[in-house]
Amino acid sequence: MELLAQQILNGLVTGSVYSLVALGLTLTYGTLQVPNFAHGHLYMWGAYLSYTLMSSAGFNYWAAMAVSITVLALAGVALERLVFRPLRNDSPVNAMIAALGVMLFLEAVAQNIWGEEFRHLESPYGGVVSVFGLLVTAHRLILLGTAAVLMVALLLFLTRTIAGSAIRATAQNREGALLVGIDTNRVAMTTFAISAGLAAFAGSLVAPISLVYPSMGAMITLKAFAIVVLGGMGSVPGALVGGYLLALAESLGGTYVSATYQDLVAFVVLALVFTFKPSGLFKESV
Amino acid sequence: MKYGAGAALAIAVVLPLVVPNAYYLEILTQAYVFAISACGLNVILGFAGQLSLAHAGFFGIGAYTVALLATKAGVTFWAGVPAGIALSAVIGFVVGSICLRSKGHYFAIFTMAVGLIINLIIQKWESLTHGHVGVIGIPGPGAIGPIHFESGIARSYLALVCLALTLVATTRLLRSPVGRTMVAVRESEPLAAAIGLDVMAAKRLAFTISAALAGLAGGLYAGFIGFLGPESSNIEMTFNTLLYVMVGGIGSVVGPVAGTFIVYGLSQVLQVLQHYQMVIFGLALVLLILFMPKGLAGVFRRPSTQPTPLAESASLRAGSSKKGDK
Amino acid sequence: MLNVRDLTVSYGSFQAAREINFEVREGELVVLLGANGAGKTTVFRALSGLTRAGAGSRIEFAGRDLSSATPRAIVDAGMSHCPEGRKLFPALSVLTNLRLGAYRCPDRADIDRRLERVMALFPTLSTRTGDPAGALSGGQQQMVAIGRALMAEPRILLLDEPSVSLAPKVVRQVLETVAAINRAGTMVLLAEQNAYAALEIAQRGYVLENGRIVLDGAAADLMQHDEVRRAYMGA
Amino acid sequence: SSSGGGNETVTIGFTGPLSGGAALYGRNVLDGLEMAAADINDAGGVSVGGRHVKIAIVPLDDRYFPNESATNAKRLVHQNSAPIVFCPHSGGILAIQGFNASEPSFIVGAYSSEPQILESGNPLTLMIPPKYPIYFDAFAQTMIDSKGKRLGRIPGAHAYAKEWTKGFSAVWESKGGTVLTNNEIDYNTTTDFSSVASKALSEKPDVLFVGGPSQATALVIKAAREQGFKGGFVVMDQAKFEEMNKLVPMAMLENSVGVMPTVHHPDFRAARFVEKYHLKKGADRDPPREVSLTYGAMRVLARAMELAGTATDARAIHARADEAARTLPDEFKPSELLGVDATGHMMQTTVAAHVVGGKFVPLYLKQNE
Amino acid sequence: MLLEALRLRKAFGGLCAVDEVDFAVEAGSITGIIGPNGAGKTTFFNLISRALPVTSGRIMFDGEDVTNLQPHHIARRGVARTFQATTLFGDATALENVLVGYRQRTSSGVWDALVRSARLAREEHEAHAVAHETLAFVGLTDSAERLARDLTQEQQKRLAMALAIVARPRLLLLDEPSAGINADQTRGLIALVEKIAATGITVLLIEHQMQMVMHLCRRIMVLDYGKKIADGTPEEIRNDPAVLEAYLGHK
Ligand SMILES: Nc1ncnc2c1ncn2[C@@H]1O[C@H](COP(=O)(O)OP(=O)(O)OP(=O)(O)O)[C@@H](O)[C@H]1O
Ligand SMILES: Nc1ncnc2c1ncn2[C@@H]1O[C@H](COP(=O)(O)OP(=O)(O)OP(=O)(O)O)[C@@H](O)[C@H]1O
Ligand SMILES: [Mg+2]
Ligand SMILES: [Mg+2]
Repeated sequence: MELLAQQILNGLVTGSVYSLVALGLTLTYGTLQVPNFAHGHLYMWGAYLSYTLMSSAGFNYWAAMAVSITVLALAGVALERLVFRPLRNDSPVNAMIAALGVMLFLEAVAQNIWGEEFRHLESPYGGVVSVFGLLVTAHRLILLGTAAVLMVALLLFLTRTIAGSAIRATAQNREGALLVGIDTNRVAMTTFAISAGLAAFAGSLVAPISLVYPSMGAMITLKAFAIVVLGGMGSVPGALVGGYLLALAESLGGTYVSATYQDLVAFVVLALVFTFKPSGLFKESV
Repeated sequence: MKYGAGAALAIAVVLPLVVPNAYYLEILTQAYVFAISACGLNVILGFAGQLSLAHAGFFGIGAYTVALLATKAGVTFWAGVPAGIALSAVIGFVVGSICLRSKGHYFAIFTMAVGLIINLIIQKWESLTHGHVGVIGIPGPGAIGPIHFESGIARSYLALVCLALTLVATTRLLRSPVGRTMVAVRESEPLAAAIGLDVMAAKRLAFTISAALAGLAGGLYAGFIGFLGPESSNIEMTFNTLLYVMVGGIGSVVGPVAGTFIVYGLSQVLQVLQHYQMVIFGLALVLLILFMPKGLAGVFRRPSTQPTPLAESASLRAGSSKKGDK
Repeated sequence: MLNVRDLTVSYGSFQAAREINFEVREGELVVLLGANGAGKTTVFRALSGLTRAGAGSRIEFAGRDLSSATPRAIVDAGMSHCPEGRKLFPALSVLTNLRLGAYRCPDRADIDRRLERVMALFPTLSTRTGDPAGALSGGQQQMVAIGRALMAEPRILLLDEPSVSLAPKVVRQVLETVAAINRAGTMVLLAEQNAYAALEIAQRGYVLENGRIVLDGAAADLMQHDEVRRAYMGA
Repeated sequence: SSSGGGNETVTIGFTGPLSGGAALYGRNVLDGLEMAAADINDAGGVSVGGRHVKIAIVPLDDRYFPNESATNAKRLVHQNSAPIVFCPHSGGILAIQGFNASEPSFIVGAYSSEPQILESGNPLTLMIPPKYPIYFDAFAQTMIDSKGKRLGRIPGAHAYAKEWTKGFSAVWESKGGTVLTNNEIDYNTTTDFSSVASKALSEKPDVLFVGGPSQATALVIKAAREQGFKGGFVVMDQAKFEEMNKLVPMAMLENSVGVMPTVHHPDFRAARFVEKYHLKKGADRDPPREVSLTYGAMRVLARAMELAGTATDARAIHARADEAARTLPDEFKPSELLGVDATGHMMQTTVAAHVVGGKFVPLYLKQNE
Repeated sequence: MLLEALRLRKAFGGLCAVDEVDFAVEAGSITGIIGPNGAGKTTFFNLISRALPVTSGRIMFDGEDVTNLQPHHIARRGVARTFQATTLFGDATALENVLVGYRQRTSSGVWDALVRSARLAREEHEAHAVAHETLAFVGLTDSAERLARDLTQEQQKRLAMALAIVARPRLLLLDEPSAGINADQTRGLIALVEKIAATGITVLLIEHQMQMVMHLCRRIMVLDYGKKIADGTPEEIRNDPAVLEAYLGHK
């Protein structure tokens, strides 16, 4: 029983990270249909920046995170402007190749800057707290809370405001969007900025409970793709719920089935779902 | 075009004789092998318009078939390769039948999952595949009558012959009614169905052929390298093959071959840069795709007088999978 | 008000519009006639900034030079365009499509008022507001496209074959509404296959052929013009 | 092998992971080689037949993929005429062994403690680290004596960890210990180790067996401690205390057994080596074990070249490796070297460590062949 | 009767797009379907051409139940269609479009392609002949080598019809062939439809252009909210009060 509770808690923590990463990917891949395989590498960069600012420049955790999010948001803008915008009218496969190039580039640059060594960011909230008899570090609780708040805010922004609709309108018919006065270039850049900022946020949150290294984003990218597609391309609630469910499935599956196959859970679930429902569980968002 | 093909063939025939040493020969041979796999991916992606990310999985199936048959059952390379092709094709047929019911991005990510699962099965099924340790001591092709295949040159020619056959086959396919059907499906599924084309059958056929070619490439690879690990079927391998196809030019028959030589060659050349290798390689990819969005083949193709319309590029937009018309 | 001088548009080496001159004066409804491929859509696209006009072209609206303005600036200047091919957002709801028509309008209450007006014009849409636009019938989608253009409450409305795919009864309604909007002060530039119906509500018209304006005049005169009657009215 | 200007150079190849998750490990192995090469060159190079030959290390990245190791090795041998190619992973080594004895032949400098490498009977292999079974007995005995008999297991999912786990578990049981569930996980891709730690701890183990890259292993230990685990850890030889200590305090490592950090190695040669390393890389960086071992191996092979009187003939060099290891002056050794056995294994005294009261207590291991 | 729809129904969620429609089409006729926007006309076509599954009811073609056939199967039995928004293979030439339209009549497969069999050669020859003939029939001989997307609207409509009739269907479904075409060119299109009908192909036509419907059709069905509200000769339809109310509007 205690084990179950502990695993659910662990699942929620990992789930917060998955959801944040998947949410960012939903914006670029689900909505703008840019298969950004470099997404997890933005997450890696976010983690490294926070780490560097804290360990070498003496920033406090939140300040470091804020700077890191800002820098990555700008990087997202640059990425859209320089790489993905020129490819807008080509097949999405082209954008995918470009994303792979960006991914290799980001990883190699990170390795040149920070070396091969695994880094670890010390959270200021290192203490262990007991919640209903379960031992957790304070940082994990903070992670759970901040992630949830941010996600709800973003969900409301995207689904309840006209600015949110403008993003989806741009993706569905760019000329139509131009005709109603939407600055589609700005929308695309904003979308990438939010997406990359979210990745940086997730990376900075996860750094204290995990390791920071150049290839830390590879696996999570693949999982995020699975989550985005399972949740219904472009559906924000789908990505959020999907992230948590996947992490719970992993931690429970890892406990009660076998930890060896944990990484496979996402893909087996996806394969099963699509075998029986070829167009996915959910319709695309409206 | 005719002259171009002739010149390319002449170069390909002479190349193994003039390269300075065994290392170059090895690279050349591997490039031929990877090019076969790229041609396979081109059939499903370029002809039929379906982005399969399970491609390396089939490469791995072909490779492991040859490797395991040889090391565990003493089956020769010559019997193992056809077996590998057959197994890849059969599994490709089954997987295709299931995955192809999904469309666009869903299909791409579905096959990505399938590819990862195949790779993980190879990794984890240790009693059969030796997991991470891999299969060592895979015998290469044995002599056929007076022709021996021990030397790098002989193997290189063997790979070249296989590649040439692949090219002839895919060219004939593309220019036949069967290929036209695939292209029609790529352009518009509802229209293709309305004019009496069996959309599913066409896609499944393309998928099966692409799996078979990946299996052929994998089988050759296992026999030539003599060692096989699970990374032969991982997603990076799929991505690499995709790079070959896209840089070369999607849909054109020889594009993938040129792409393989450029990208694989580039990655070998850049090795000397050590730390900066991937920095440059990543940048090069982005620039290649930015400045040659249609690949090399696009550069040489006579430009259309009309710009491409902004219309949705049909097959990869999951959203356009709605039935019926409007 | 809208003053177009020497408008030239090329697609690659092909000139789809060649040194076109025309104007729409305050309060006017002007028709653009032309066979398929004459260049009507090209003119509309150039006006709303979707296609770049060639060098030397000049588009002036309400005293402002819009020759190289962005589509957004053009919308802000008071032009709204119902395009050929509808260009809806298929996965967004009908309601969101319409609301986005008033994207540049900050006033919520005003948007609701405009919505009501559009719904009154196309009652069929009011039962479908929550459905994705892509699930509507062809004609219903055309209604959404017209509605979306109306949502901007522009100073000039550009309508590129608004009646395509609409049932006869609705065609009449749409044209009547356009006439009414025009009477209320909005300028209209209209391209329409049904030349007769269009000329009936217009004050003036221009005839396009192979990217050039070959004829212009008062609507009543054009209606009597033999060539026009033969080529565009099927008479 | 020779370049202009009278300055003769021999290329020594390296193929290993220099990017990706195992890059640090590859870099460390390479560091030892480069450091040795620099020292040798500073002293004038290798003297063969009266000539002085400098050593140039050419590293190529194989991203831990055996097929790329093989291609790289071919490149190093055919392009650069390298008589020796080092490789730090068993897959790559096995792949390279497939052709290293054919012409031109070259020595495989195998940095891997996987016994299979020697079992293949390759005539030109030099295996550098001790085979891992050497640790089993001492580790098991120490922990059973000090902490108890229930062994929980959270090993990595890679082949090396699997073999280790299997062998160690058998020894543990043979000493009357109980082996609990094997919670194998991928140390390279797991983001959060809490859940696997929770699971292992739910069985109330006295001792936890952990093992993967140092940093990930440290996080497993951290997760277990944070969930209240008070027992000891058996740390597989892949992870290093000195690296783990950068992530977790010594207090968390209390009661662990693992490889002795080079800085705390009781041997006087090791102390001297550490000093030298500090001079080169700065006092804040301690040499990882890979550096000291590959440094020694490069020294041995350079000496073997001198003894054989050739810098290019791999067979001749390999034949003198044993003699070279025995006769290598102490100042060139990072620890005690006993020679190279008939299978090509470099023999050395091996010392492990038991963390007691924040100190590394040496555990002397029997060289049981 | 060539085609019969029996209590045919199609629901999208709560919306009944085609509601219990009974309808029959006589072989050799030109029949029209009209109705307000969203009445279910296109959906009716989608059901017959099997692009959408039916909710209930049956479809009989040439006396056989074809309700559950796949789209390509019904096409091969002789039901061809055009789409409301002109749909073509834009990046292919007009000739290539028509060639692929003929594919359903040929049977050479992968093997024939690989060995270049005699059958393949024969069929290719035949396909080219038929394709050129069809292009000539619709008046596009001169445009055979042009890309479909470079053609004018009207030429595209003609090409769409060529694509539909190249395989000699028995029933041709035309969805708003005149949309976006001006009056003058509409006359040419009317002539083409008559010419197609004269070759023995039964035509079923959706149109909002009243002159065209009234001119071509001997019989017209009117749909409204998915229901059949009238079915008769042009004269009867023109004067039917329900039709006037729902569709034509009071004059
Ligand atoms: N994107 C484009 N690329 C190339 N040529 C184009 C493009 N758009 C239009 N054209 C060509 O420009 C000419 C004018 O086209 P346009 O669409 O403006 O005509 P139109 O008068 O609107 O015709 P319709 O009545 O068919 O709508 C035509 O010959 C057309 O083929
Ligand atoms: N895929 C779909 N999902 C939901 N509703 C649909 C779908 N397709 C059509 N409909 C609805 O079914 C009804 C009938 O549509 P249909 O396209 O058949 O009309 P139509 O008679 O062809 O109209 P038009 O003359 O405007 O083309 C419409 O209300 C439409 O919104
Ligand atoms: Mg037009
Ligand atoms: Mg319709």
